Amino acid sequence: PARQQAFDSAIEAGRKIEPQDWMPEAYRRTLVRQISQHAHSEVVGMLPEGNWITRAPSLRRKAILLAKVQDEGGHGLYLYSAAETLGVSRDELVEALLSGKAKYSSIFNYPALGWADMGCIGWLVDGAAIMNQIPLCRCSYGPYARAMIRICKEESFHQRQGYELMLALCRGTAAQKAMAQEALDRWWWPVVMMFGPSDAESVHSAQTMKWGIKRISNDDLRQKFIDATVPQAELLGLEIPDPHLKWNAERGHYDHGPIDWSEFWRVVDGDGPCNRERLETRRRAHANGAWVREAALAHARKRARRARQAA
Amino acid sequence: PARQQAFDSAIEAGRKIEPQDWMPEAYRRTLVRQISQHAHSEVVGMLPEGNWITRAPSLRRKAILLAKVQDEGGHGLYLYSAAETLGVSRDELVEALLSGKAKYSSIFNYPALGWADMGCIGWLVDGAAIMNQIPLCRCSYGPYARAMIRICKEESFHQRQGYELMLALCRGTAAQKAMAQEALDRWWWPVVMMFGPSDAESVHSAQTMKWGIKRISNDDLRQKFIDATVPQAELLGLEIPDPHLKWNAERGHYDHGPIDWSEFWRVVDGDGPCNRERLETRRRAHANGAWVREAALAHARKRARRARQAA
Amino acid sequence: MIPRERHVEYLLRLADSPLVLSHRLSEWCGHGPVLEEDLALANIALDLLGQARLLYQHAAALAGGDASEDRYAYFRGVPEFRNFTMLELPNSGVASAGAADPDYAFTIVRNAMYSAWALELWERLSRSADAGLAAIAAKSLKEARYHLEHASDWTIRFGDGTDASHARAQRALDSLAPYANEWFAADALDDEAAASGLGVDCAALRGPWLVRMRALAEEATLRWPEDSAFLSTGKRGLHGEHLGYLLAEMQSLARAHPEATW
Amino acid sequence: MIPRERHVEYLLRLADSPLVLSHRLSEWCGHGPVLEEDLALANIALDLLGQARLLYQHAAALAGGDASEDRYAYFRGVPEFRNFTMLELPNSGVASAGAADPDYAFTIVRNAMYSAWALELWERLSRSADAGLAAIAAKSLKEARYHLEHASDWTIRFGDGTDASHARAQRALDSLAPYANEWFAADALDDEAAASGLGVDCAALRGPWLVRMRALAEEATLRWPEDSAFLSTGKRGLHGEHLGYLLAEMQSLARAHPEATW
Repeated sequence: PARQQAFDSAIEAGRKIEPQDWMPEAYRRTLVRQISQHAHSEVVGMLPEGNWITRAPSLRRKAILLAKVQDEGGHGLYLYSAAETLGVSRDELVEALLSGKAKYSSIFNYPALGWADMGCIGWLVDGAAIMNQIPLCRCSYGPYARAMIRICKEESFHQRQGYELMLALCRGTAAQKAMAQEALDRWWWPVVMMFGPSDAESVHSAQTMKWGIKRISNDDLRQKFIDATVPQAELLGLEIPDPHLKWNAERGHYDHGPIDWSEFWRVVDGDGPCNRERLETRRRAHANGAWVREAALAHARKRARRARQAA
Repeated sequence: PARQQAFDSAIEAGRKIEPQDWMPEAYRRTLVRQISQHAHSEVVGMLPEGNWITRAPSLRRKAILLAKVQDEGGHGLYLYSAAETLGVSRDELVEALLSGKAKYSSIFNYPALGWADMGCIGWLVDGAAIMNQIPLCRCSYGPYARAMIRICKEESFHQRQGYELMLALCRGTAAQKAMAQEALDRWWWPVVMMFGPSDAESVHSAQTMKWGIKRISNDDLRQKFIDATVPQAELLGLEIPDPHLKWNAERGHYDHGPIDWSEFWRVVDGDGPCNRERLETRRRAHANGAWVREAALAHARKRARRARQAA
Repeated sequence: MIPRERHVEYLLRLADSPLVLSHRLSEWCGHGPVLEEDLALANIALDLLGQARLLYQHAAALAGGDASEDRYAYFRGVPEFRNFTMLELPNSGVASAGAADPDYAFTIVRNAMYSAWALELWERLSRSADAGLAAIAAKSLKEARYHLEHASDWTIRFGDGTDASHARAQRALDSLAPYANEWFAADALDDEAAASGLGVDCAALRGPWLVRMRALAEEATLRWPEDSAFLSTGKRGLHGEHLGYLLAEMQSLARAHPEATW
Repeated sequence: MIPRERHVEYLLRLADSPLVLSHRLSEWCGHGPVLEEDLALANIALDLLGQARLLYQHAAALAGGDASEDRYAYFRGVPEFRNFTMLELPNSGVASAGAADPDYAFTIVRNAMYSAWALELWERLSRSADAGLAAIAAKSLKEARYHLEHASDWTIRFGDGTDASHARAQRALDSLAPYANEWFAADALDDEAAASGLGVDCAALRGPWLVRMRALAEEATLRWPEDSAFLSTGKRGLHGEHLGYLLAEMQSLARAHPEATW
């Protein structure tokens, strides 16, 4: 029909789709899934870092970390708002997270075990996230694209802070340097897996590419990330835990070793190191906060009633 | 009547009153008050020390402290049992504690702020308790006297352990010695007040002396405690925080400075440093444990029913 | 003029309270009742941390030697900390140490009490004879206004919300109020700081603070608690049992690597 | 023969688990549901602490140098600890760090699982080629029997008690079971220790453990959880986020005075 044609030509022409525009149901569903998954990732992602605020080793680092975790919560808020423009409520989205129906980025199912993890999360996790997200700034859905522009700016700030933290450790005492290497050893492969399964295996890729939601393939993004990161690790004097990693002059890219996809699927399927803990933490916070949300509602109703009576 | 005469002559002759014997209601009430107050003190007294189990600075000290706190719980149990022989249930006794109706020793309303507090509690608090309790081993009520014999044995063991802990600190580093002095500075006066108001002011003393429940006056016990403790402090090389403290050759006792009874009454009346915290902790533990106690009851009922049905 | 050593001690007394409260607020991060509140508390925690840092830096400049914000925060023990006892209480409320669910009513009412006090404090300190302190106070004053607004809004929602939230808010108010006595009980250092023009007459803050708090309680339909004879002593370094745990956690990493720069 | 260094590491693996569980149990002290249980948990904590001490002392004698029980307990960091991940979980259950009310069902079911495992372990280790270890195992075996009895009695009371207690016990069982996988997944050190006659074939413990646990679950009218692919790695030094907090608290005082004797 005409509506479908208008949509298709907007996509073709690179024009943004806005909330009031007609859109195919599958497009809408795909966006809700992806945006809410991203929002949930920001919220769950507050936990591993939040875990270190009270133990940050200097007040300056504590302030940086607090501000960063706060930014992540802020990203969660923009993204929930963007999802809401597609006709789902925050309650529904949160419910989907807590019931385990909705996913969030698997990377946050790994524990933050030391201070250097704060560096690795900024440098690598946020770095990988930016690689994934920069193309989304040109995504066909307007509210999502605009949210991503703002988020990417803040993420690249976090990425630089993370790298700077790693640099301070690597220039510090031997124990600090060892901390940095130990954290890199734990985070490297999970981060490399953040780009998702190989293009050949990826379920959603083809259609989302066509719709202008996704713009670059998983493997291409992964390669781009590795190419950018290897020299940074060298600058730090850290060793990336991949014995197969080496420059391929012919391809103009780094070759890397085989990825343990069984580990990837194990974590995605719920058996990663912290899946249970993260979900239970969100459930508990939500349950403990129920009386707070009810009080706010009850008070708002009382005020509204009083305002009506006064009128 | 004849029963009163039998009771009076038993007291006179120093024979024990046993649960099945007739006794005046006021005697019974006084014993319930005193025994349960003592039981509650043991239970609340687990908190300041329990507070340091997870931070004990050596595994040996951790084991000693755990065992000691366990002993205190055990004393609580004997004493609740002794009180129960007087016809009150544990539930009633616990209820009286949680509602604030029953008292416990004010000394446990002071916080345990450092490791040396574990030494001071053993050396001074348990030391003072023993002074109070040894005469109770000859108390006219049989079950109470027998419980006190057992408790006094364990308390004097704790007292020696506490002193030994202080000794280790005083022979240790300068920081350890300073810890010991700092703790003594905080605990001295509260411990001196543990013997209760001066004889002139003490409400219950005369009658309980007559009944053979109390046998030595508050001031006499306090003097005995101070006389015993001053040389121990000297041996440790610690200074007792009382500028008026000095040997009186004429009396054959140490004179001490004036006691701040306003502080004593403030703490007794509920405004000591930790009164609110201690009581709230007991209330919370009791509330959090409600489902456990209900489950045990429900299961016992189910088993009894099944046993009846099988019969 | 107040001697330098006591000048520094007065500044530490001002600094330790926001640091410790900031720590408690940051514990909510990721555990709040609704995402917006996670952000609000992180924001307030960040403001308080900022205040503490400025005060420590000012104190360190005055003290000289190897004094620094991090030495103050990470290498002093319990008896050296000078925060008010109320602020070290865990988010779960008034009880002996032991893990327990955090209580948002306790956090909110504590924030309301503290920020109303801080408002009065910073307003007066913005006229301190110590120009550095006066500048910090002027900045902190603006923050305290926002903190009080946030906490007041929620106190009213709780008090005038559901029966359950009203009960929680009243309970928080009753259990916290005695801990505020310390704020208004001047000791020798307070007197000396006030007399020298460095500090404030802390007893004088009580009147305006009470006016604010009673008005808030009334709007929230809460009963203002009766006065009590309780007097905590954290500002003199005599703390409750909670601060030891807080510092053990806060200082664990820094103390494991005393030579490190972060 | 196993090289001394790995002999010591195997002993530390055996020692760290009871130490960490002892710590968690001792946190109940003064906070238990009924006084008798405060005593019982303190008793079990004391037994486990005793086991850990004997194992550390044995390891220290073997390692020589400045090794000692206290150096092992107080001066190793998170990556050096070798306890099973399950045992470091807080008493409130499976969630990211953050204070929460302790859950007696979680504690009891964890004790049941661990002591049933320990029973199988100590029985076999009482025939270890390391005579010192065999003696410790024989002593620990008796304790594990009592611990299992205590935990089993309560598991049955909870499962076959009220609806609420049944739900709590089932929830505890479901959330804990995946963490037991680690106990039966041999790694190179386990294999080496078993082959040398020092240790046990840890996979072989699973059968008899499962028989015990399923029988207990049945008597408690609980559903035994399905197998999961979850595999924790604490025994290799890769822990969860809780151990850091636990050690920060446990080691705070000892580390503040590294030169002291207590």
